[in-house]
Amino acid sequence: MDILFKILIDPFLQMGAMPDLFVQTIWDGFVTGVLYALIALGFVLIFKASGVFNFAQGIMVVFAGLTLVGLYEMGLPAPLAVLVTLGVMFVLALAIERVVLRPLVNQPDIILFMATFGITYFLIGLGELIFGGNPKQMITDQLFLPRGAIEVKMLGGFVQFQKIDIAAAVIAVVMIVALAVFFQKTRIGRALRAVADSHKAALSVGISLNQIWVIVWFTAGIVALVTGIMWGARSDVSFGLQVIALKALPVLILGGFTSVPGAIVGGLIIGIGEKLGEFYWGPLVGGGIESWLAYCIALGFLLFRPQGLFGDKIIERI
Amino acid sequence: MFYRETGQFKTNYAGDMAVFPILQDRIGIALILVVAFVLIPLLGSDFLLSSVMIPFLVFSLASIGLNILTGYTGLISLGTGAFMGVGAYACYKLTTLFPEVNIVVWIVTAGFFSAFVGVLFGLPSLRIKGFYLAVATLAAQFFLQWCFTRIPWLYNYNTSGAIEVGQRTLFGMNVTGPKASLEARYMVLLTLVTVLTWVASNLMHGRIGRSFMAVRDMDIAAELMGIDLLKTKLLAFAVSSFYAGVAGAAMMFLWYGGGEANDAFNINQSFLILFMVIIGGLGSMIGSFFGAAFISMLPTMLKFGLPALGIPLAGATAEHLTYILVGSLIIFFLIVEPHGLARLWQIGKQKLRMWPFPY
Amino acid sequence: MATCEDTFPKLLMRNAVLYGDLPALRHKYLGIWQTWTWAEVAEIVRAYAQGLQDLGLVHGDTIAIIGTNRPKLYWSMMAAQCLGAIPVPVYADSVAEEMVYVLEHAGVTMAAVQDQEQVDKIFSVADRLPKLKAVLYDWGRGLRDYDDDRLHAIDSLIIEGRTHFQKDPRTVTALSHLIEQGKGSDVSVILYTSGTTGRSKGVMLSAERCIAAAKDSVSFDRLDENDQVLAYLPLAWVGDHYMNYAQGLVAGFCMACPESTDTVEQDLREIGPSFYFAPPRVFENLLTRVTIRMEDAGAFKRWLFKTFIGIAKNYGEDILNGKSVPLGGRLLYALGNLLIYAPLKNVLGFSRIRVGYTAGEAIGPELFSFYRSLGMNLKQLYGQTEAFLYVTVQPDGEIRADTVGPLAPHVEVKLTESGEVLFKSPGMFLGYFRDDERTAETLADDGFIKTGDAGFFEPESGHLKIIDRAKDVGKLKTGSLFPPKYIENKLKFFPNIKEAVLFGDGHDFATCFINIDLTAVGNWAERNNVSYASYQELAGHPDVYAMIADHVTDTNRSLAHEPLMAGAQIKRFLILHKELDADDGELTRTQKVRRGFIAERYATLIEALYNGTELADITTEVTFEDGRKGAISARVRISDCPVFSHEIGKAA
Amino acid sequence: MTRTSQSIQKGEVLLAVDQVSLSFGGVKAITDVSFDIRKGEIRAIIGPNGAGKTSMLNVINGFYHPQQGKITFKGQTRSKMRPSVAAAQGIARTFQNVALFKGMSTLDNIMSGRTLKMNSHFFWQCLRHGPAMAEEIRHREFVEDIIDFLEIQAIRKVPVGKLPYGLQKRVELGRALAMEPDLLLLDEPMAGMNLEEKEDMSRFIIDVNTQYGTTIALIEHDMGVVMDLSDRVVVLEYGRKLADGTPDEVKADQSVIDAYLGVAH
Repeated sequence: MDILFKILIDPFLQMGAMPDLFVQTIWDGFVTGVLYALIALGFVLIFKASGVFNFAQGIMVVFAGLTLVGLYEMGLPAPLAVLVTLGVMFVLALAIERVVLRPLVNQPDIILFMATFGITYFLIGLGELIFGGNPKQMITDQLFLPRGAIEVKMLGGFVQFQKIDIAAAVIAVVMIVALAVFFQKTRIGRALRAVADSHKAALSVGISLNQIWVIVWFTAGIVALVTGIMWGARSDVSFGLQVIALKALPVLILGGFTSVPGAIVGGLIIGIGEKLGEFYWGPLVGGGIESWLAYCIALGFLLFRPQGLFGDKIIERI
Repeated sequence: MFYRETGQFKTNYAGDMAVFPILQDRIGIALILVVAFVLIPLLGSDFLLSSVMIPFLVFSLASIGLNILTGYTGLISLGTGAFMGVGAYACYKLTTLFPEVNIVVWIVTAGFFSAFVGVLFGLPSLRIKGFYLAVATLAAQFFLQWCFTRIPWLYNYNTSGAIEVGQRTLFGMNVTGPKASLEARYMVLLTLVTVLTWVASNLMHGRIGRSFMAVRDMDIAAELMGIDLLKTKLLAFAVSSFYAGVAGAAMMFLWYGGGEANDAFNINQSFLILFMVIIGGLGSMIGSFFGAAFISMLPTMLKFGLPALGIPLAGATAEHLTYILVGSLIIFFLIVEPHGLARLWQIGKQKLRMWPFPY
Repeated sequence: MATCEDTFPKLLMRNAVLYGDLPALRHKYLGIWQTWTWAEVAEIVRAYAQGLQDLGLVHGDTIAIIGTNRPKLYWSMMAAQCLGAIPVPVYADSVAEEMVYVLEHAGVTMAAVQDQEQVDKIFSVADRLPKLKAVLYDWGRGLRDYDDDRLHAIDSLIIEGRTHFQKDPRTVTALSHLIEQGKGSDVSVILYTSGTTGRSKGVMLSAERCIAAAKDSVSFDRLDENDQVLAYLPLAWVGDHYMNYAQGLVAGFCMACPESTDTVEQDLREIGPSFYFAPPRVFENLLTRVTIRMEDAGAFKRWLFKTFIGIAKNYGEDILNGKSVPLGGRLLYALGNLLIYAPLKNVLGFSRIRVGYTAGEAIGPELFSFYRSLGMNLKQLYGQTEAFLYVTVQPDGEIRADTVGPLAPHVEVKLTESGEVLFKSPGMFLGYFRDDERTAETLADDGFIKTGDAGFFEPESGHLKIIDRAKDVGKLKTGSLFPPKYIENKLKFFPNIKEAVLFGDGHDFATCFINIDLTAVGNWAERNNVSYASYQELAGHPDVYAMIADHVTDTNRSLAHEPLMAGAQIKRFLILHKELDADDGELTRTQKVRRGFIAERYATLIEALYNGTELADITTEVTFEDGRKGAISARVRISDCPVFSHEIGKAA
Repeated sequence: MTRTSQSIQKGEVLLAVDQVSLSFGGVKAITDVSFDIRKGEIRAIIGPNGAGKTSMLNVINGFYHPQQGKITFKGQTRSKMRPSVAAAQGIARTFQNVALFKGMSTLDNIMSGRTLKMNSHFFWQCLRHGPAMAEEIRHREFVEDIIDFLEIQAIRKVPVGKLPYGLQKRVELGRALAMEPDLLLLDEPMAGMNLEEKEDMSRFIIDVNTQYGTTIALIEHDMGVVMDLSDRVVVLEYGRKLADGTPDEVKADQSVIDAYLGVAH
């Protein structure tokens, strides 16, 4: 009885008791969610266009971030560093297309999936080899990202909004919009959408599959870079990030592997959900449940909608 | 080329359905067993035993487990590490609660615990397919890992928060704990692996194996033939997790000799074993061994091999290089032979049987 | 004891006692080698015989045996012989029309057949078989709803026989008695020879003679109850009846029946016979396929194969013949044996062959020595259905490609001045069934039998050399000797040439038709991406012509080296637009060329060969698989070839 | 080999489809169709593409669940049923585009058809001895009969993925036969076959029917084949029943001629 109270009633009483804290939690969750969404986004781009379950997206985030900081430390001015990093991401996309995707075309999904593991390992090794394994500070100021926090007095308490978080949210929104435009308006964008449906269609637009792969992987690279910067700015740039990046996966099952809006909504649900869970229910079981709550949310969700949030119903045929 | 199959004919089904119908294969297996059971323990250096054979055997067991699930039944799982963990902790609790019972018994029994947990986390597999399922199994990975670290009861409230393997004997000989000799641990492990491999291959050659593969190849047709999908998939999860569990227990008690979940049973362990299965060859017993050998020995080979080749390495750099190499090698192998080392082996064998003809 | 068995049933009963628990018969059926011991076979055959008797089969009746090599058909023969009835094996692949002649002529009262296909054939001509009382089938698929009371399953017959035995035990002794009474002098089997000319003749063989002959060869090759053979040759052919049936019963070795016609190779490999018999054609096709498969191998393997086959050519036969060979040679050969010969024989299923025979036709020397050089004890024999096979045979150590060896034990031979071979042998036949006229033709007045083959004894070795059919050996206008088959065999050794038919008798030079080997040439075409839709198209292809022309030229060159044959070199040849086919009567059922028939059928082409034209049109009627008839017409190109003068062997 | 289902005698109704309607999210696939299949007959279901033939089979063996109507099989009426249950009750089928287990050999494919009949204990399965092996052998014998019946001995151990299409179809038939079905559903058994293969296949179908007395319902496009093979034909068009009767009756039916035969020839 008591335990039931602790689980079912008490948390909500707390929320009611301290609404400011509640809002705070929601906000934190929201921001984390946005960042999850960003990682998931890069993933969806690739899965849509090349059907590859790109496990390496997480590490690409770290790698991008590291490269940026690393280049800066080598003395490049920040803006230049950004450009060069973009260049690196492009080269990476090229390389992956040449070395991995092209030879493995028409192989079963699981094989490509494993290949992305290979990429992950490779990038971890490379990154550490060049920039060393220890965490780095993101060059927030040089990138003209705001620091500090705004304290808003509301609901009989103070809610703290980190400027960087706000920036993150804004930038994320901007980028999503940008992508949307890119997909809707530009020729390449349309081609990419076509690919998602059928490869022939893409060719009819007059772009080779290989080019398309390079483009999506590069786009994913850009997204990764932005994400890397944001994450970095909030905590620091380190390989620990890649485990957190795994959180993108439950987001994906929630949203469906192929749906951009799904990625975003999913990200937010997971982000907020796990923060609330951790904050209000975590203590009951000794905390730290962030590590798995996301997956369980997604899992429970899947059982009722196997096709994900935005997927269409699957009709099996013979 | 070494095969002389002329005149090897079967006059009954038992003979025809034998796992190794060809005489030369049976001889080969016998030789391997002799080497493993006699020569290695007698002549093998400690290094060979501790850093090559024991890890190899433990991983073989684990990859057989995962192969049954992923290779034979077509269900991808990223939770193997966790299921190994369940085995390890179950064994730890059991042997601390009943120290007098022989440790080997507990190592095997531990398997049943992880089998049970495996079934629980296998339940979604009826509705979820492919990568969705893979991700779902991550839930198992992280949840269980969390349990291992957050539930002190599991590690007997050790201050270290880790499993501490005690002294256990078999036939009056130390087989676990610091005093246990490498040879003893190796022999126990080897026996376990041999027996369990035999069992697994038996299962896969019979009705159960066929229904697994049926589900893998064409689940709808399988269902229309009266194969109950849920039962079959859960059974696959159970068997698979059993092997993982035993592997986990063996890892803790016969190899690591104690340790902490976040190092031993983390997500990377799961991935590593998935590599082994895929590099080794999906749906192939021998593939599991190849994969385990390849992945488990690679870092060791690099660590000791490169300096031997005159490439001086600082520990850290070696670490990084290993990562790069492993990554590239994985991609390389996937490109050369997506069906894994087992397929290479198969082709080679076929060539030998058909020699001098090419096919 | 060994002397008194003068019939096959008696031998069977003897084996049941002597080798009771040893395997008598194996059959790859339902995926495994079902095995019956001699005791079991004896029991089954007795029950079967009883069943037949109850159906009304009596002494002197003839019973047709139609189908592939299956135990129940062999049992049918044995069971029939128990009752003194005469089995008449018939070629299973003959079309109903052809089959009915034999059945009619033999006046069969029963037929034991393999399956629905054969049953249908029989019933389709039943009205012409007045005496037909019963049709027994081995494999019942599709026969379920046939309501013809003449139709019985062999199985059920055996069971009925058993129940009959149980019901009244006296029948058991009665049957034993019947078997005992069987007279060796009675006709034991009638084998219809698909004569190379005209209608086939029923060769009557008596049990005692068959057994006498078989005993000779069994002791000659030291065959015993531990040997094993694969029975895959047509039941109706003397080869199968002698090698497997007669020798099997005499020696008590185990006979294995393949699972189906398209698994023979695999089954051969599984069984690994110790005694093997095949007509040259089989070895020929095999070698062709070996060559083709090796061509697909990697460069290194091909090199390895070439080199060691070369080494085998040099030393192999000598080693086999026990001649002295330099140590180096022996070592190389041993290495080759490890790397190539043994594995190759293993893949072909020849590893265990102790004695192998080829007969029925002359075998190309290179072909022959290829197998010998691998260390396979392949020998030649010369024989005839009328002789119940053996006339001459090569003993170990005296093996040569160009002779058929010295006389077989207890065989007498004499040559007419025209060179025709006459013989007397232990197994010689009683006469042709219901054909005294042709029996008389064949028998010389002194009781010798005319073979119709021309040959001569090589003075130094005393080996018999067969040149050709006596009536086929002709003369060119130039007066030089013209032995067509001799030359055809040379041609046929080229993998690309499947069949060759020579003409020249009474002309001033030799010419020939060629049939290309579709597998070999087709494979060549693939590798040189020559595309073709049909045999006809491929046969007409200029590159193919060029290739064949080379082969013919080579043949001419080798002919030029032989004094007797130098005159008979081929000046012109053409590649036929269709494959010669038994269904069209161009080949016999044993795949021998019917020269005369072909000469008529393709008269226009022969004319063209001699009147110097480049192209000739031809229309021929063909019979399709399902027996339908149709006509194909084609324009065939004719190509010339250089000939060489005998002395130097250069282009004249 | 088929245990002829207990109560029902030859000629009596084995399966009755009654007023069945099926639709996918508004799209009507089948609109109240009724017909029956009598024990021991060969029943053909024909109709133009998209007439709902395959959907009909899927309803019969429980893969699709009709919104209305009921199915009576061996006297038991049901509206919803899991495919595995239908299989257990004795309904087997083959598929329009071969649905073999690509990774397995011909033998294993057909063996897997015996799964329902095998029940040796897991423990023995682990040892692959005693009961397990005995059972394995028993069913191997059974399967070998089918292999012999279908004349596929030569490909017994070949992975089905490597087989030509015609043979795959034959193996699939074998797998269905291995289930000893009372009712055998064949979905276009001769699609994409050449003349010779078609002749073979129809011979096998007839032999199965006569030899084992198996009731067969088949979908086929080749009119000639259908008319030769089947005892009775039901014609569907746009998910509705157009005609039902003996081949001759159906051939004579005007609506059929207009709708189908007309366009076919």
